Amino acid sequence: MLLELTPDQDFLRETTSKFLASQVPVGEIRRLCDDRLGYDPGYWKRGADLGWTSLLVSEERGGGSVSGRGLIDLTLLAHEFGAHAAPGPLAPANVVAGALAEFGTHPDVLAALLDGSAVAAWCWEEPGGLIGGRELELDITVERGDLVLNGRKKPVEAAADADHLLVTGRSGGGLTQVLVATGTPGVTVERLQSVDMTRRYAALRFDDVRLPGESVVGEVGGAGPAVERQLHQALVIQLAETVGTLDRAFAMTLEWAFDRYSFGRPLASYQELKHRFADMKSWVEGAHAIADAAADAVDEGRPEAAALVSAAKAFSGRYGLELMQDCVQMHGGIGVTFEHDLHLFMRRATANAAIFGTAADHHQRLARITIEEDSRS
Amino acid sequence: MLLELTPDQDFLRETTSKFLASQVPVGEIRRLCDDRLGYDPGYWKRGADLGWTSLLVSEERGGGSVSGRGLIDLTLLAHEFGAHAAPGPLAPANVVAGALAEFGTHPDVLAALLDGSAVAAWCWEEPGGLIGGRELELDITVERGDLVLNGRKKPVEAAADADHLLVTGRSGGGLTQVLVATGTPGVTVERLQSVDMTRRYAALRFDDVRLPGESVVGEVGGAGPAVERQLHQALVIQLAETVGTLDRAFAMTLEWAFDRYSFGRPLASYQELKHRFADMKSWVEGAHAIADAAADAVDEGRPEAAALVSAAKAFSGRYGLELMQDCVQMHGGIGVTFEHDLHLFMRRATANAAIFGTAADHHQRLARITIEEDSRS
Amino acid sequence: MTADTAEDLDRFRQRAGAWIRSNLRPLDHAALAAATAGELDEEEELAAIQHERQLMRMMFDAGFAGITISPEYGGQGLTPAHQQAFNEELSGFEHPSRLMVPNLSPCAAVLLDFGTEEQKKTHIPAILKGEELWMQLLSEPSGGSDVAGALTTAVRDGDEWVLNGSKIWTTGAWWSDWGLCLARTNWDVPKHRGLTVFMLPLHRDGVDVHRIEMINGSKEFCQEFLTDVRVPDTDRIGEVDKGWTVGTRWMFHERMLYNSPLITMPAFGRPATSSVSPVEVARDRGRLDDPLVRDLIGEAAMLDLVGSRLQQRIAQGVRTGHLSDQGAAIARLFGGVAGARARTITFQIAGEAGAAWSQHDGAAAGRGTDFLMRQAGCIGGGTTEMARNVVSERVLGMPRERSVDRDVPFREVPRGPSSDARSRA
Amino acid sequence: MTADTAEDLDRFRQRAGAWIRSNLRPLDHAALAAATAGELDEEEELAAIQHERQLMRMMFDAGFAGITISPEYGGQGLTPAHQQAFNEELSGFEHPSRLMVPNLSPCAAVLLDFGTEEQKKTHIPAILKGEELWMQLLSEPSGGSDVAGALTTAVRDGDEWVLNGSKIWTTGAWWSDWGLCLARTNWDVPKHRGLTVFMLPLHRDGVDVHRIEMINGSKEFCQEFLTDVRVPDTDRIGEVDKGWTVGTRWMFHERMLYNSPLITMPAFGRPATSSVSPVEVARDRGRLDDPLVRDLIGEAAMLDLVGSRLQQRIAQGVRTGHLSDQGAAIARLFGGVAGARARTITFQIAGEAGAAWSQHDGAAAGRGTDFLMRQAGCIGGGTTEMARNVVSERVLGMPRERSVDRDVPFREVPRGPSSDARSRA
Repeated sequence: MLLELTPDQDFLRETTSKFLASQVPVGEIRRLCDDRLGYDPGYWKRGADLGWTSLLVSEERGGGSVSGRGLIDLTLLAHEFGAHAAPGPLAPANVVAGALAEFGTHPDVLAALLDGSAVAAWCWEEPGGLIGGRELELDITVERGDLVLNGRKKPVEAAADADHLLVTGRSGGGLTQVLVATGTPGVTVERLQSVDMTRRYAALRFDDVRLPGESVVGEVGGAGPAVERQLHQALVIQLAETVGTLDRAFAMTLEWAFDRYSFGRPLASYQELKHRFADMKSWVEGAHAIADAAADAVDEGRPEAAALVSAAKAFSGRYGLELMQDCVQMHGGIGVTFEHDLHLFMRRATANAAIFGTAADHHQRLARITIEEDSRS
Repeated sequence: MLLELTPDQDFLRETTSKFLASQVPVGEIRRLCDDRLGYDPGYWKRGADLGWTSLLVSEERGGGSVSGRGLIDLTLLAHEFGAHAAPGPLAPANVVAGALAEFGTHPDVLAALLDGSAVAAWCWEEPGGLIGGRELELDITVERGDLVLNGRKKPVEAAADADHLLVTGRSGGGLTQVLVATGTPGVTVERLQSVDMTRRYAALRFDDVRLPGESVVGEVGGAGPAVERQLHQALVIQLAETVGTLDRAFAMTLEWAFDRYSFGRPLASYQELKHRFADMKSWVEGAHAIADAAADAVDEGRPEAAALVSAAKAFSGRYGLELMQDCVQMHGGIGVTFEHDLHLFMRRATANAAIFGTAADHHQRLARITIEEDSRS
Repeated sequence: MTADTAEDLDRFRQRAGAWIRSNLRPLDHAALAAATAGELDEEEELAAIQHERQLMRMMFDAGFAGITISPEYGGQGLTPAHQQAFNEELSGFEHPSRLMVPNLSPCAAVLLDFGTEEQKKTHIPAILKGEELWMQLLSEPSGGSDVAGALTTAVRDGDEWVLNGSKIWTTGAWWSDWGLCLARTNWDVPKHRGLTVFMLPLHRDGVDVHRIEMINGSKEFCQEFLTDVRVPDTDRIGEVDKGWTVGTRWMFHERMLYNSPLITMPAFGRPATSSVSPVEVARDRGRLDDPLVRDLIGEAAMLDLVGSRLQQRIAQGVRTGHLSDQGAAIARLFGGVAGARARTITFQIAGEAGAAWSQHDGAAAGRGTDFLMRQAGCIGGGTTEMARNVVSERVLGMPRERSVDRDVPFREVPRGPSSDARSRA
Repeated sequence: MTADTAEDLDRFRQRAGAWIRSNLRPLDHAALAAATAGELDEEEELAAIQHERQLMRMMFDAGFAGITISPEYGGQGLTPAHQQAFNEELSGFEHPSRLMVPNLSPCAAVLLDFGTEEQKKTHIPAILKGEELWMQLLSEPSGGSDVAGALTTAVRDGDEWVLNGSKIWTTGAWWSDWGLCLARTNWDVPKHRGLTVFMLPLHRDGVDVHRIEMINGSKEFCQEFLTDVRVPDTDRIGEVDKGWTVGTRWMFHERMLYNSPLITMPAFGRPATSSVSPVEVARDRGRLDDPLVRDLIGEAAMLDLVGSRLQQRIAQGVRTGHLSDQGAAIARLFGGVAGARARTITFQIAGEAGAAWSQHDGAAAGRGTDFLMRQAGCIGGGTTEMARNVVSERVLGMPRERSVDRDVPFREVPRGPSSDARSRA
C-alpha cells in the first residue's frame, strides 16, 4: 500500500477496514465457507454504499472516486479485503462496471452493479491459462446481426451466482466482448471447489449461445486494448489484495514470535528466525513497492504498465507464497490446523497466485517484453 | 565418497592424497595457472605409476584395479583430485583408455596412455551442449574405406595438448568413434579460457578430416551404447571430483567458523550460520550419497544408471555451487580475493557444473526418463 | 557376511516371497492415496486399521513379524539384511502401513531399549501380533520444539503415579491402545533432570482424546487431555527423573523414520505416503511436453533420488559407527525441505487449477489444498529448525545455543504470555 | 509542493537538460562494462579518474554540483526533487560514476553531518570541484562485520594524534586523496565508547596502500597499513571517543547507496555498475527462444524492477519518517540477494560456456568468472547478514543478539585465534 494517503483516501480505507472487521470477522468467514454464495447479499449492498463498486466509473455515469484516481483508491479497498480475507466479488464487479461505463452501454446493468443489487463476472481466463502464451480460444461469430458464442471459460470468479457475464472472445483476428445474462440457453455452469474459504469459481461452457447484437460492449473485433486494460485492472486489484494478506500474516507471525517462548525465551530472540523475519520484511516491502508501482502505471496508462504488473504478479506469486509458508513454519503444528486463522489468509494468497497467471507465466510475459525492449535499444 | 573402503582402496586413496599434497600444493596450482599445459608431464607420469590411468582397463590389456571394480576405485582418486583441485587429464585419460581396451584397438596408444607418456582427449561435447536434448552433429562419413570428419567439438578437456583425440560423431542413424592423431590435416584447435586454474579446454573444428578405416574404435554406426557408457563414466569421475571439492571447501569453512571471532565470539556460535552449516552438511552428504549410488549403478551396468547419474549431476550442479557460494559468504571479503585458497576449489566445482550438462539440462533428461517409466508402469 | 548367512538370506528371501505372493493382496495405490489425503470417514478408517491388525497377525503366525527382534519377545532373531530382503519382496503388496510408525518405531524400539524383561515380554509380542497399537505422547501444546519442557506432570501416590496435563500431535490416538508418555516428575531441578516416561493405556478414565482438524480436512492427529490418570509404578519405563535418557533415544528412533530395522514396508515402488506425482499432474493438465514443466518433473525426480540415497547413506553411517546417532537429523532435515519443494512443484504444475478445480481436473484437483499443508513435513516429528540445531551442534560440534533454562529449576523458567493459550483450547 | 517550486523545478530541469546535451558525451556502455569487469590497466584507470574529475569541475562551474548542498559549501541549496530532475535528464550521458560512492556519500555526507564549519568550508567545495577524492577507512582485516571492533589505534600526542593499524576494502584508495578513518582512542571502555573519527590524507608518510587482487582479477579494493601516521587534532571529526555516533550515521549513508540526495547519476537506463544482461547472453548463445532461458530472463527482469521500486519506497519512507534510518537495510538486503541471483542467472544461461570460452562467445564469455564473484554484492558495504540483524533488531524490534563485548572494556573482548591472521598479510 502507498506510504502516503490523502485524508479522503485514509477515510475510505479506515471505513472499510472497520466495516470488514465488524461484518466478516474470522468466525463469519468460517461460517461462509459452507455458504453457496460465499457472502451475504446484504453485506455486499452495504459495501456498495461505502463506495466499493463505483471507483472505476466516472461521476457522469453514476460512479466516483475519492482521489480522482479510482484504481488507486480501489487498491486501498483491496488491501483491506486481503487483510481480512474478506468475501465478495470486488474485482469482477469493478472491472465489469468500469467496462460498461467506458463504452456507455447497458446503463441498467451498470446501475445495478453500482448499487450492489446485481453482480457480474468477468469471463476472460480459459483452461490452461492465457498469460503463459496460449491464445484465447472462445469464438464469437457474427451471424445475421446476432453473436454466436462457442468455447470455455475457467476458472471464473463469482460466475455461478452472477446476474451478468462479461465474456471475452475472439472474432477472427480481433477480440470482442459481450454481456451475457445468466440463464441464457447454451450456457453451462459447473461449480468448482476452491482453495479459498469464501471465493467461488466456476467453469463455463458456451455451446452455440446466440445473443442479439446489442449485447456487444465496445466494438466487434476491436476489444483488444480494452481487454488488456481490464486485465491490468484485475491484476492490480488482485495484487493489492495479496499484499493485504501478506501484511496481515506477517503481522500475526511477528506477534506470535514475541509471545511464544521456547527453551525459556521468545522465538523472536533466535537469530535464525530473526534473519528469516528480515527476509520476509524485505519481501513484504518489495511486494508493496512493486504493486503500487504497477497500480500507478496502469492508472496513468503508461507503457511500462505491462512489465510492472507482470513483475508484481511474479514476485508476489513466488515470494508472497514463500512468506506465507514461512509464517506457517514459524507457527509450528498449529499453523497447519483448521482451528488457527493463518490459513484463511494463506488460502486467499494461494488462490490469487494461481489466478490470472502463475509466477512462471508472468516470467514468460516479462521475458517477451524485455527481449522486445532490448532489440529496440 | 563411500563410507567403507577395503584396505586396498584406502591405500590407493591415501597414497594419491599424500602424493597430491606434496606435488601440487596450492602454491604450485597458482603457478600452474599460467602454464600452457596446466600440469607437469613428469607429475602425470608418476601419477600413472600410482595407478591413475589403468583402472578402467583389464589386466590382460595392461591395466588393473585394486578392488575388481575399477570405476569405483577411480572415484576415490577423483575425490582426491577434487579435494586438492589437482591438475591433470584424469577423466579423458581413463575414459579413452577404457574405450581402447574394450575394443582391443590401438594397443600402442593404449600402452602410452597407461604409462602416462601420452594423453588423449575424449571429444564428445558440442557447442550448445548435448545433454539438454540437442543432437550430436559432427558428421563421420565412410568414403572408399576412409572416414571423413566434419563438424565441431567444444569444449574439450586437454584437447589442445593431447596426443590423441577420441572423436564421437554421427554416421547416418548411428554413432561412430574414431581415434585421431593431433596434427592431422583439417583439425583446427582453438584454446579457450577456463574458469579453472589448471584445466585446459579447447574448441575443435574438423574440416574434411580424412582418416584410414583402422582409426575406428568399435564399429561404424554402432558406437551408441559405448558412448553412453563413456559419458556415464566421465560423469561419475566428474561427480566424485566435485564431491571432493565440496568436502574440502566445507571443511575449510567449518574451521574458519570456529577460528574467526566477530563481536567477541566465534562465527560458529551464531545460530543463523549454524543452521546454514546444517543445510550445507545435508547437501554434502546428499552429494556423496547420490554420486556413490550413480557410480555403483554405472559400474554394474544397471538400468537405473542414467537416472542416478543425472540426479547426481543436477544435484551437485545446483546445491554444490550454492554450498560453494555459502562458503564464500561465510568467509566475507577475503573469500572473494585471489589470495585466499577457497576459489581454487570453487573454480573446479564451477567448471564441473557447466561441463557435460548443467543442472537444468539434466532435469530435462531426468524428466524424459521419469515420464517414460511412468507410462510403462 | 559369511557364505553361510548369505545362503540363509537367500533361502529366507525365497520363503518370504512365496508367502507374500500367496497370502497378501497387491498394493492398492488409489486406496492408499485416499487414506493419505484424509478422505476416509471414521468407519472406513477403523475398518482399515482392523485389516492391518490382521495383516500383522498373519505375518506373526507365518514367522515374519519382528524379523530383527529376539525370539524371547516373539521376534525372529534375524539380521537387518533379512528385514531388508523381506521388504524387497514385499514391494507391490499390501502391508500394515499405519502400524509401523510410531507403533514399532519409536514405541516398540523404546520398549526394547529401556523396558524391563516383564514389560518387554508382555507388550512386544502383543505389538507384533497386532493386538496392541502404540502411539507417542510426547509433544505438548505449550512446547513446540522444546520437548524436554513438558508440563504434563506425574505425582507419586504410593505404588501409583497420577498424571495431569495435555499432549498433542499424536497420530491416530483415537484408534490406538497404548501410549508412551513423557511427564514431569520434578519441577525443582533443571528441565532435563525432572522427566520420567510411562506406559499409558488410552482407554482409561481420565484420558480424553480429541481429533484435530488440519487445513486439508485430515483428522489423523489428536490432542489428549489427561485428568488424574493413575498409572502403576510397574508401568514406568526407565528410572524416575531420568526420562530424558529415554527421550533422547526415543527421538533418535523418530528421526530414523522408515529406516529403522524394525520397520516392515516395501523397499521399492512409490512409498505408501506419497501424494500425487508431478507426472500425473502434468499429464492431466496436458503439459507433459512443456519444457518448464519437465524442468519441475526432473527436479522432483532428482530430489526423490537424492533423498532416498541420503537416507540409506545415513542409516549405513549410523549402523557402522561412521556417524553418531544424531546423524539421523541430516536425513530428516533434507527430507523435510525436499518434501516441501515437491508439494510446491505439483502445485506449480497444476497452474490455475491450483486455485479452483473439479473432479474433471484429475490429478490436478486438490493440489492447492496440498500446498496449504506443505510445511507439515517440516514440522511433524520435530521441526527442521530443531534438526538444524542437532546437525550443527551434535554432528558438527558447533557451540550450543545459549540456554536460559538449562541450569535453573524448571519451575523458574520463563514461559511467556502464550504458553497456556492452547492447553485447554 | 507549491505551484511556485514546481515551476522552478521545471525551469531547472530545462536548464539542466540543455546543459547536459551540449556539454556531456553519450554514455559509453562498453567502456563502463570493461571498467566494471576490471579490464582497465593502471594507466587507463587513472586517465578515467582524471576525466571524471573534469566532469565534476564542469558541473561545478555550471551550477549543478551539490544540488542539495548549501551554497555556503559550494552547493546549490536546492531540493532532492531538483537532484532527481537532474538525474533524470542525465540519463544516457556520461557522468562521474566513480566519484559518487563513497566520495560524496558517505564521505561528504558525514562531513556535512559532523564536520566543523572550518572543515566543511575547506573540503566540501574541493570535493564538489573534483579536487579532493575521498574514501572510507572503515573495515579492518580482523573485523569482518564488526565495524565497531576496530583495532586501528589513535594515540594523542599534544595537538596531534598518532595512528597505527590496518584498514581494508577501501575502493580506489590508490587514486584517492583523503580518507575518513575510524580509530580506537580508548581500549578501557566498551567498544562503542572508545572510537573517534579522523580525516586522513592518503599521500602522507606512513600510509602504505596495497591493491588487493580479487578472484576475477579486479584490483578496485585496497588495504592500507598505517604506521605512526600523524594527524592534527583539527582534523578530528566529532568528539573524542564518540566516534560511534558518527559511525552509525556513516553506515546509514552507506546503506542508502545511490539513493542519497547527494548522488548525481542517471535516473533511468542500465545502471553504470550493471554487468552483462541475460538477454545479451541468451542472444549470443542462440537461446532466446528457449522457454527455460526466457523463464530466467523474466525472473531477472522481475528482480530488477522490484529492487528498483523497493529502493524508491524505502528512500521515500526514510525521507518522510515512515521508516527509521535503519530501514535502508531492507533495500540493501534485497539488493544483495537479488544481485547474487542475477549473476547466477547469466551463468546458467551461458551453459557450458560458463566453464570455458573464447572471445567468439560474445556476452557468454567470462560469465563463469562473474559467478565466482557472485557474493561480492552480499559482502561489500556490510554483509547481508548484518543487514538482517539490523532489519530484525532495529526495524522489527526483535531482541538484540547476545553480545559478549558490549559491556566489557574492549581490551578484554575475546578475539579468537585468527584475528590477526591477515592484519599483516
